[in-house]
Amino acid sequence: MDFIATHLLSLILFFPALTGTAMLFLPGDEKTLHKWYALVASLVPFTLSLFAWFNFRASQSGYQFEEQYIWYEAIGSSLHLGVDGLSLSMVLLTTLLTPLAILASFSINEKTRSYMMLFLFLETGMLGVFMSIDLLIFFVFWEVGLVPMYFLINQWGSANRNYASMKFMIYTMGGSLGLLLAVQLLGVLFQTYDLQVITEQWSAYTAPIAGIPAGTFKAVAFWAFVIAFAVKVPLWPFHTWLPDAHTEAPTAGSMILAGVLLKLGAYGFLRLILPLYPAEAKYFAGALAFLAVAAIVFGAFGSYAQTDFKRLVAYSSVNHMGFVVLGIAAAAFAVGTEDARIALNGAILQMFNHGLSAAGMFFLVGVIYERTHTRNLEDFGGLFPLVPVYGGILIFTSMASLGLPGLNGFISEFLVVRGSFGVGVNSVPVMAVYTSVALLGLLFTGAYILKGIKKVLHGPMNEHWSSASGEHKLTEINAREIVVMAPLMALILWIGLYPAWILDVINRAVVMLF
Amino acid sequence: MVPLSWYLIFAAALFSIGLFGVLSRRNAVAILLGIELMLNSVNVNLAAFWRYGDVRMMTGQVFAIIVFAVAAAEVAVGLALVISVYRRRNTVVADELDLMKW
Amino acid sequence: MTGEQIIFLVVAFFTLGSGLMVVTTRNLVHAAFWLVAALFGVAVVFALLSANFLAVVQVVVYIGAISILFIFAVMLTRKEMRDRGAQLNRNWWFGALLAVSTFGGLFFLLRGWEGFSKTAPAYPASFDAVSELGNALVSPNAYVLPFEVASVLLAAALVGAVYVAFGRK
Amino acid sequence: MTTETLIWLIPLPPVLAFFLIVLFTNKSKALSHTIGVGAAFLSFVGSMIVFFRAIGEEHLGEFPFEDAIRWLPTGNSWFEIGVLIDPVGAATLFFVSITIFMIFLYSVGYQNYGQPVGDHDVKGLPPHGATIEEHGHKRVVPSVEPMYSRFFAFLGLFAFGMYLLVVSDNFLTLFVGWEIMGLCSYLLIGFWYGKPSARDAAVKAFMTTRVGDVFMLLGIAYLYSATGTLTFREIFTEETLHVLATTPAWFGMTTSGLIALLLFIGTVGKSAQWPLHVWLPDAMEGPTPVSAMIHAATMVSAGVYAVIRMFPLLTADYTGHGLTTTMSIVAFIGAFTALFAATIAVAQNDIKRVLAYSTISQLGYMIAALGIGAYVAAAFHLITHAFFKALLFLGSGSVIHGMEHGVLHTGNHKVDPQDMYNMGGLRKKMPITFWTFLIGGFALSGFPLITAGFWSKDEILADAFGHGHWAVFVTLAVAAFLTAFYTMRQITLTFLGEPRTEEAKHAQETPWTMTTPLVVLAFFAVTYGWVGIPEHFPLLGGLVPNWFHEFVGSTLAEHPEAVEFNVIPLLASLIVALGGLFFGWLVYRNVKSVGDDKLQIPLLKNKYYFDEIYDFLFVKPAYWFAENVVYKLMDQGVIDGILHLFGPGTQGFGSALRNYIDLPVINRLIGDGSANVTYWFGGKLRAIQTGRVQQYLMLALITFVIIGAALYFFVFAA
Repeated sequence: MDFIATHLLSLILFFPALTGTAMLFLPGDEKTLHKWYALVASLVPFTLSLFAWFNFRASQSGYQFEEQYIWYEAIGSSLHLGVDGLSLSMVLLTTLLTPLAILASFSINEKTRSYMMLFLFLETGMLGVFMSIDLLIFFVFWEVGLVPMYFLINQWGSANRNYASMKFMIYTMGGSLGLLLAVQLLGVLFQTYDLQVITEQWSAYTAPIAGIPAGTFKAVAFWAFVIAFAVKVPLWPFHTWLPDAHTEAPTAGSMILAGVLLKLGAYGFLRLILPLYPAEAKYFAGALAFLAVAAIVFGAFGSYAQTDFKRLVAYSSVNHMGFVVLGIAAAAFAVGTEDARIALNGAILQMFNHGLSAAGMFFLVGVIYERTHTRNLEDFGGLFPLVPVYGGILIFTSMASLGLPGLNGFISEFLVVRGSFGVGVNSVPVMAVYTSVALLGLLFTGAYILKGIKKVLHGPMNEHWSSASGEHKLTEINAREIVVMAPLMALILWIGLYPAWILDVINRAVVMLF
Repeated sequence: MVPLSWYLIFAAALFSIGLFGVLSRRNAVAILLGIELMLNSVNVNLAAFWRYGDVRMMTGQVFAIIVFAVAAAEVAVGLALVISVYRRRNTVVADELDLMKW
Repeated sequence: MTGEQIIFLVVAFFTLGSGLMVVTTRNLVHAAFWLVAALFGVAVVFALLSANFLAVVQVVVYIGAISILFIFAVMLTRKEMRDRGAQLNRNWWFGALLAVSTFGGLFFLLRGWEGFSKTAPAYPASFDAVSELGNALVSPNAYVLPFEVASVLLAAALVGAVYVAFGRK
Repeated sequence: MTTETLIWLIPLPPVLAFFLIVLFTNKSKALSHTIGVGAAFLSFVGSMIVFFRAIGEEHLGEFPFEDAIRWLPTGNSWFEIGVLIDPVGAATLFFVSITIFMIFLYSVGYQNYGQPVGDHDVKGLPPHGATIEEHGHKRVVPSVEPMYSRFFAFLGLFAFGMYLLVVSDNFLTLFVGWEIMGLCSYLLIGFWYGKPSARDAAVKAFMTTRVGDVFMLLGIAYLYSATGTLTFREIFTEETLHVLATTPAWFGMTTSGLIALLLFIGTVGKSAQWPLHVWLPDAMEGPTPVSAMIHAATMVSAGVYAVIRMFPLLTADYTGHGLTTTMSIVAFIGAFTALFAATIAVAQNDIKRVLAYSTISQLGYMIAALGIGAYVAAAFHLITHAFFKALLFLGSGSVIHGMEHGVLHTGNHKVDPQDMYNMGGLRKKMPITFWTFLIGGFALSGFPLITAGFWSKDEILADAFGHGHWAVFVTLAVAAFLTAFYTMRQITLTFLGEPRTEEAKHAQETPWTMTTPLVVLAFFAVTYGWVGIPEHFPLLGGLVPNWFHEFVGSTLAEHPEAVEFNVIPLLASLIVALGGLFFGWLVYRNVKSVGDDKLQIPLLKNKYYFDEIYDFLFVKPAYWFAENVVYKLMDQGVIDGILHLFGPGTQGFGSALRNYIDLPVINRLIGDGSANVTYWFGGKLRAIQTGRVQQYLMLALITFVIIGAALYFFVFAA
């Protein structure tokens, strides 16, 4: 027990990878065994992170459950793990979504073992980003996460998967080139990669570097960071990889992509950009806010234009993640004010919420795709009487995504809007304009969500799916799929009704950090 | 009394004679004979240095003993090799044993 | 010139002459016998140096064992050589030059050393070199390890020689 | 149980009912409607207890029932939510709980509980009737709604939203209830989702109201940013309002004015005011008239209720002389909508659509009243209107239900049971419905003295006149005339004269579950007006105290003055009401078919072509923009185009590198070249590899000698 308590984070972090490796020793053709093994293996980190959640002392500042191991001493990098309220909520989200995604992929019967292994590796990669407080380790895990996802899309994706996986991989890697350079620069400059040390020194750094004034240098490095994270978030106009990747990925892959991978980018903004570049972030916050608003509005429009159900949901991620960045940009404008804190609370909660609702939406798209083998909205229609339970769940999740009050999306979107508008009213008027325009996006959020429901569930029934011969007869969502959705829906409702349980942790972290 | 230099010059001469044998004889057995001469000259040196240094330090003699052992081993192996080669190739001329050439 | 010096010079010239014969004589059997002579000379030199044990070992091991081995080897391989053809290779002159220059070089170097012509210290009266040598060879504080290694080497050489010379069926 | 606890509990039973029905009992119709009606009854009882405790309090205005809990952490403070019942809340709670309970009860009958399952009924479409065999001959009777349980679930959720809105003490939870009702209206309008028209109407309703909601959310965010709180009682303090009223914002308005305007846009959407009125008539696609009544009589009232709630904000910078920008806008929109909708109602033939436009028009009345600062009058009309409009909608539902009997009897499904030209003479077939409908209609028209509508409408007109808002007064008076006119037209066409179709002849009175609510509501439609009779009204004034004005008026910190009695608005009300009713009867008593109707003007019939204009101006361009500009041009064209350039670009660069650098320079010159040089050199050098041991040794010795000599002469010697 003591061992668990003192090595909690590394256990959570490496357990999936180790068990994933151990899968190699399982018999190769026992598909059922692989599935259950992976499920159980992914439930262990979840249990442990629940343990962490309940033992986390929100009122205490700084990182908790810290662990530090020697890794690359020569350049001052160590395997330094730790969580605060911000990262812990993301860790919880990741460890929650992974078992659900694995459960969602029980219908995969092709190369099951590799599939499950990749999923477990993916979990380690994602968790590593959230837990590391060492820049180099951060970057390593950042890139590690790409590889399993690339193969998941490339091997188990749908028709256009080669294009999509390649685009995903190259785009994200290309985006993080600048990040790598900037991280190296910081490492060389301070002889350490420890985030806490660098944060302290870099934000106050003024001496010229290689003959270039520190201001210019920092601005360039700032954009290098921003572009890496903006690609991942994704911010307009770096978003076009997302619809392709999400659409082509297998269902569980999309769940994780939308649920967690996008959060890595936003997390980077919060963990690195705001603390490292407070001055630059403030200076360029207008530009960031502009891009965020563009993401919100164009994401909504893009989604509205789709005829592919999954692509519609994919574009909605652009829309929703725009709110995260809008909140961050607003906070960058006025760090330390109440408005900024509210905006950040909203942004972080929005990350969590989008993780729940987007994962749910992708899963629901997957459920119907598995049965009909089409995602074209025009092929559906009037399916509600055939699948009432599925329909109810779809409407529920869609409404969460739409931001209906009483469900989680509303809370976070309201906080972001409130925070950024507050910044607009109290300090930087232009934010008020941006916020107002962002609300146009909120309007169209409604439009595309309703379009999805309308085309799938409502309207005259497409007889193809109810044919008496039973060949194409649409079957109701099964128990396993309901089990996948149930925790998501419960959390959606719970956060919507009483968000304080999670927002309190986030809020305290925000107050202490910014 | 015989000065040390005489022994040393004697040993050097014997060594050079052995060296000439090693370098110039065609017969492999003869080459080994040359090597024996060189080893003996070394032993002479060792013994001389023992005698002309601190007699109580037995290092020189011990080394000489070890050189004996090495010489014996070398001869045993060397001659065995010569005989083995001779059986296969019917020659013991060193010049003709050029299998290891590039 | 003392008697000792005379004995040394005689023995030395005899040894060197025998050595020259070893490397130049055409007949290998003769060469082996000349080697015996040279080794015997060296044994005398050991005696002159008060290294009695070495002298005895020289006679027993070298002359008694190694030389006999050589003679056997020569006889086993002699058929082919038949003492015909050149016993020296084409570069023998270069070898001679090198040998001479090695001797010259050594002489030159040694001459510059201050201890070159020192004389032997008095031999301690009650010093038993043989028992000291024996002690040194088996004492853990001295050379037991090299000694044992040498014995291992000998054993290995024995096995190796048997293996190599046996030939494959 | 303390009153505060009770208030917390009021919204809960319906939402529990919703979850119970959805999760567990949706297979059992009886269980579902028992839970639903039971929950509504519990809330009703709770509301009544709260209401009577509230009117028993002496100083409820200053010391309302309130309670709050921490909900959201925001930086170093908490955002609290809570409940509040002040006089206006109590009054609203009163009518809301009654109407909601009536709706639940009425739905049991309207959705044909107890009838057999239909022959060809499917989920998502209205029931088509069932054939039963009785005494040897077949007969078609109404069939039960296939999604009966679901209907009660939605109703429960809807009731939750409405109660939440009424009891909340802050704008955020008010907005939560507001949006939940929005969702329910979407679900209920699209209840028969199998019909494309219902489906589209649902989306239209949601989207149109969302336009308003988005602005309202912005207003809430603004308010929260400006004051740091959303709780009514904290905002409506003198200091806060003063700060808001004196802080300039954008567009030359004060902060309070701008916030109020933003919040008001939400109301425009929710209460279907021009220009966001288009969704309400289409909302009649829902299971008539219950859901229609929900939107028309209850939910849309929420919009007005929100304006009443934020009234102090709206009038924060109002000095009593000349309306502020925001108030003028509010007054203009209200008055314009009142008249505009009334003109459309005149030309509608669908019994529900007439009522829908009438609702828009009446809401315009209230909005206009609030715009000119007539707080109490607006609240009064809100409540009376809720009663009589609910009555009318339920009555029209009863009529339609009766007509459906006739349609099933004749089997001619081409006959629209909602078209008034298919009716006529129903007073004999459906007496209860007729009399209650008549009361409701007269109340709507403002039939003098007896009906509640007269008193509330008169008060608005008196206020407009008394404060000198002539334009508003005239507009509203004309609208009132039209109201009376189309109401009488409706009554005449529906109930009077002789049946115009075979179906009308076979119409039947509806069961007690439907008629009881009619009677109850009719009672209130008459009597509720009497609590607000102005003190100085000739003859009747002072007989009963103007309780409503005292009670509701005490909500405001500054008690509003009752307007001076003036005979001109009274005369105006009398004239327009009676005149409208008379002309309506006169014109339509002899009209036999739609062809005889002189007022079927295309412009009015097509609602001034607003749907077409919006479709042309907003909906189509939005979709076109989304699909062609954002998706195809921007994302797939420009951005992906640039991205795709990277592929060939990189490849081109790569092959250039290969063809011009790698192949000639690196491969041939450096790679092959060094190999060649090494090869040549090795070829030359291999000569010394003779394989002769002695030569090797010689070379080694020579090297050794040379190095030794060099070392000796140059290193050691030196």
